[in-house]
Amino acid sequence: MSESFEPKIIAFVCTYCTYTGADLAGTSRLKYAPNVRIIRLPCTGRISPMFILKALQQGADGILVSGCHPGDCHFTHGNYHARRRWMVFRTLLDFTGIPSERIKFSWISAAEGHKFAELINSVTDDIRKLGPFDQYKNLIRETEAPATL
Amino acid sequence: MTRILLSDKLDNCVARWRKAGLTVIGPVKKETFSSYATVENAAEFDLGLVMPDRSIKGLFFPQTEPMVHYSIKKQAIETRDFTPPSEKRIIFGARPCDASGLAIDDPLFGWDYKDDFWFQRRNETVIVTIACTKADDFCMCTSLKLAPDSTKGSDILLRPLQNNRGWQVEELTDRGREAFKEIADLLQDGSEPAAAVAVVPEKFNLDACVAWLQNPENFDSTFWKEISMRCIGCASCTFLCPTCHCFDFQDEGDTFTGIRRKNWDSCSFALFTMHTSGHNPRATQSARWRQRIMHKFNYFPGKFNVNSCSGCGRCSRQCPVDMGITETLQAISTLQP
Amino acid sequence: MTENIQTAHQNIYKPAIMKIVARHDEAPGVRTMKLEFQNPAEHELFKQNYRTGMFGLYGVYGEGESTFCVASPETRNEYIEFTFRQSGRVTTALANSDIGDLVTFRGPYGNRFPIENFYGKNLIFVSGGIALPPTRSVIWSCLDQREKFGKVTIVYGARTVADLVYKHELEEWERRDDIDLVLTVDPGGESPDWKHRVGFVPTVLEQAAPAPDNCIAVICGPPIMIKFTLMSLKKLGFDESNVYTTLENRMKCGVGKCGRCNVGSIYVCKEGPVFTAAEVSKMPQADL
Amino acid sequence: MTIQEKYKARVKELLSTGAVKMVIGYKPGSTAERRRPLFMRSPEEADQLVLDTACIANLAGYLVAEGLLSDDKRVGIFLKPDGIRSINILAAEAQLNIDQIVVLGFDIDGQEVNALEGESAGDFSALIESIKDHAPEAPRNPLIEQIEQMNPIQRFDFWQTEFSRCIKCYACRQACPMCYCRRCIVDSNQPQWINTSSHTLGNLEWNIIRAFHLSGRCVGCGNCDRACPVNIPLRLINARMGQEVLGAFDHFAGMSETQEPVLASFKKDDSETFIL
Repeated sequence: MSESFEPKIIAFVCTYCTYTGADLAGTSRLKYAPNVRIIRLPCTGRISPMFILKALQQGADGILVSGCHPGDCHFTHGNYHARRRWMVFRTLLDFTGIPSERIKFSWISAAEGHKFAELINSVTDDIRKLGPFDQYKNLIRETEAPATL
Repeated sequence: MTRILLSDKLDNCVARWRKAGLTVIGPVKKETFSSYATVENAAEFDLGLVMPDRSIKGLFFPQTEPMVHYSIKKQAIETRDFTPPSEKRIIFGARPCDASGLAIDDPLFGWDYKDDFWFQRRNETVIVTIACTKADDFCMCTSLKLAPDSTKGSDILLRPLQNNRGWQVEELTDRGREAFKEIADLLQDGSEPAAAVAVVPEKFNLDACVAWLQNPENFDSTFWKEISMRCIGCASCTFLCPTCHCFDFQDEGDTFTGIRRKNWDSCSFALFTMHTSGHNPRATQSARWRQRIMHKFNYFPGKFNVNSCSGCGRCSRQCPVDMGITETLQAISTLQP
Repeated sequence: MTENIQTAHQNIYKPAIMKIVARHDEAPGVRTMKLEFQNPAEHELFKQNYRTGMFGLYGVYGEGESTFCVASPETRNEYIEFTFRQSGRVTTALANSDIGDLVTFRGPYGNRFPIENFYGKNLIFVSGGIALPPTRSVIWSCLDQREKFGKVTIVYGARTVADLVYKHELEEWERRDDIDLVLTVDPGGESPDWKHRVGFVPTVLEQAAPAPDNCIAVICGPPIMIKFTLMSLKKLGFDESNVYTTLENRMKCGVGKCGRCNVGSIYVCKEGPVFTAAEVSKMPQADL
Repeated sequence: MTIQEKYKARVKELLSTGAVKMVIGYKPGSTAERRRPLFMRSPEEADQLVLDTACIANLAGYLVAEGLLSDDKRVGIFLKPDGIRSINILAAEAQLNIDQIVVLGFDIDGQEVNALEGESAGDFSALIESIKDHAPEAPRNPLIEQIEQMNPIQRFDFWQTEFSRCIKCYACRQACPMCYCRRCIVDSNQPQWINTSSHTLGNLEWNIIRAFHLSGRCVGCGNCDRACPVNIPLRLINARMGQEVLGAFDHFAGMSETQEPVLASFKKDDSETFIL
């Protein structure tokens, strides 16, 4: 089972750095795992925790959030705000039992095509090792049954 | 001479019912919270509660329930019905107020269009009610012209024996008789007297309240604003109420596949009646509280000839700001009609 | 009052699937759609039950349902037409649906206009803005059997010329000589080539001064327009019991169970949406 | 003179001189241990006032009720230190004008009720400062420790059991002075971010989002916890998030009316050990 398991990973990335970095990885013909679906946003500051919950709700096994390095934000400080938010949200998820290993955060600049490809590979490997997020998927499955109690 | 069910036979009864394919449900307390829940043996029951925190309503009208599964194909929409699951159930140890709550809502779910989600469960569930021998400050069934031993909505009524060893069995419906045939040999004849039912003082004069509510002039009374000023607009009263039946439809899923669900909704939410245009017929919390009281004691009886309240008192017991039907009706009964 | 109607389904909340066969932009954000049943049995039920004035719940799976009147008359029950303004989640999804797409319909629900009681009488229709659709189904019900009625007057107004809906039908009615059509737009809403009146509906209605004797009025519009139109009609000598209107409230179930559409003790979905002005004036006004 | 009598006299004075248009306080409830919010608009109504150890509800939420402060008149309100922090946050988030609030401060210390010095929110800054200083060594809820000892699977199960009871009555939201949004995120449906249904998934999403929105804003008054009709220990999550922002950003909610909201500000050297 775990051999054949291919995780579904959603990546929320900022368009100025990480997305361009992904582009660079592509144009440099770098090979990386195909498990990641990338969703491009104007800035990491736009990445609401709601997105992460929605991805989990739709059955994601892992989530990657990535944007410009501190100081490089196209909007000067969107990523600083995002950093605080992630810090808090990560603790919250951890406290409610959603393993923080499934939610990864990174800084990738437009020049870091290699880092992007490596990161995608390592994140995919990590999540693959963790296996499918069964606990959450059971909750999704349960929504088909009327509430009991 | 009456038929008697002894407490020490209860576990056998549960086993017998389960063997006959019935799901056995009863009051269960887990840590700080009690509700009607499925049990495997009689030891799980907590029959000493005044009443479970949650009413019985959710067993017939769940807080959220899938109705239709849809999947949108290129030129067709495929749907799959969630017909109410067929499941024979017996609820042991229901409270008379909870059981009457179900009977109160029957005509509502049945008028003109029959809601099978409700009725299938109603038809397949046997309700064994135990008369109350204790009550708390919030119980008010007597004020609603019901009683701690009313039979409304029950299939079997059990009256606790004075010596606390068991219950007198009063069979009320065929459905009840059918379920008790399974355990006929576990019952015995006896003449032990039944314990006195709980004393629930009458808290307000219902007729006076109804007369006041029916007077159209009182609709615009300042009373409503005064009484509901501290209402915070949550739905704990309506959701715990055994008779509140308002609901909402919600579609959950993505563009191609998902489920249309029926969810509890509450008249105390501001968005409940809000039009898309922004106009809200019940724009203030006082209008919403008025709607709740009027609906229960004026509109509903006008349609179905029965008050939409069974006097369980959960609304007052659980209110975060200590409001509730009791306080409002007590205040109304002092007013001139 | 309809008693014990059971739809073809066991699940009374399961809608019929409809195909969009035509759509027409009426005004900015306002669109009319023409729907056809996909299941003949459901269509048969609709034909048996639908009477002018009833409403339905139109929806898109995945988004939800919304309540609108059926804008097509009972005399044309091969299809369903309805008109809506794009404003919320469901109407946006409806607006994004194209010809050939499948949507849902649940209904018809509610009561009807007692059109046979209007036979032999003069009729005046008053409506404003996007409230023409409910009136329009009555208008066509009557025009399709024109000989049974006396004089027919239609007073219709909108904020601006662009906001008038059913423009092609307005032209058709204008050409007919058996209808008096009075069109108006609010002051400031007229275009340079506007040939009709300028002024608010109640004022224009008073100027048109229909005779109250042997006359039935059907009015529909935003609450403020209804209020002033009723005052004008009273001034003109109309009896409240000869004035009909349809109420719209937020609804979810349409069948008297979900508990949100009531005005006082009146469930709009079951006892309405068609009421006489006399009935409306007995309702608690604060709840409207 | 007991504190209750002292404050009753003060309320009467405030109302009879017209210094305030209303005072929000407590009156007896339906049982001996319950207290109800009381809205006093005339000196006579102040006769019902009670102030004792059962007055634990945070009344600050009533201040942002629609229209109450829109006429620029002043309103008096009985607040414990957590309530004072609440109005500081409300002011910092531009929900009310703090000059319109007359604070009748009190604190409950075991079986005793003590009056707090001062009547405007700013008078209590030293007090709040000292509460902040003592926050790190304040006893933590043992259940928080217990939850943190669990592995993620156990933690997930723990919260699922709790959240499965949720019926989405939104009593937590309505009772919370910080939940003043006219349209809550769960009521926004274009798009519908989180499920509105109260299946366990929807309940989990709702409780996570609410806890996130309260991170760095919750003052731990316990209104949500007490309001919950199904006894979900909401206080635990909020307290944990409070510890987090205090530890990570040295942020203690409700210090003053000018305090920057923690998630709307940043420092360039904020910790980022978790970022790859």
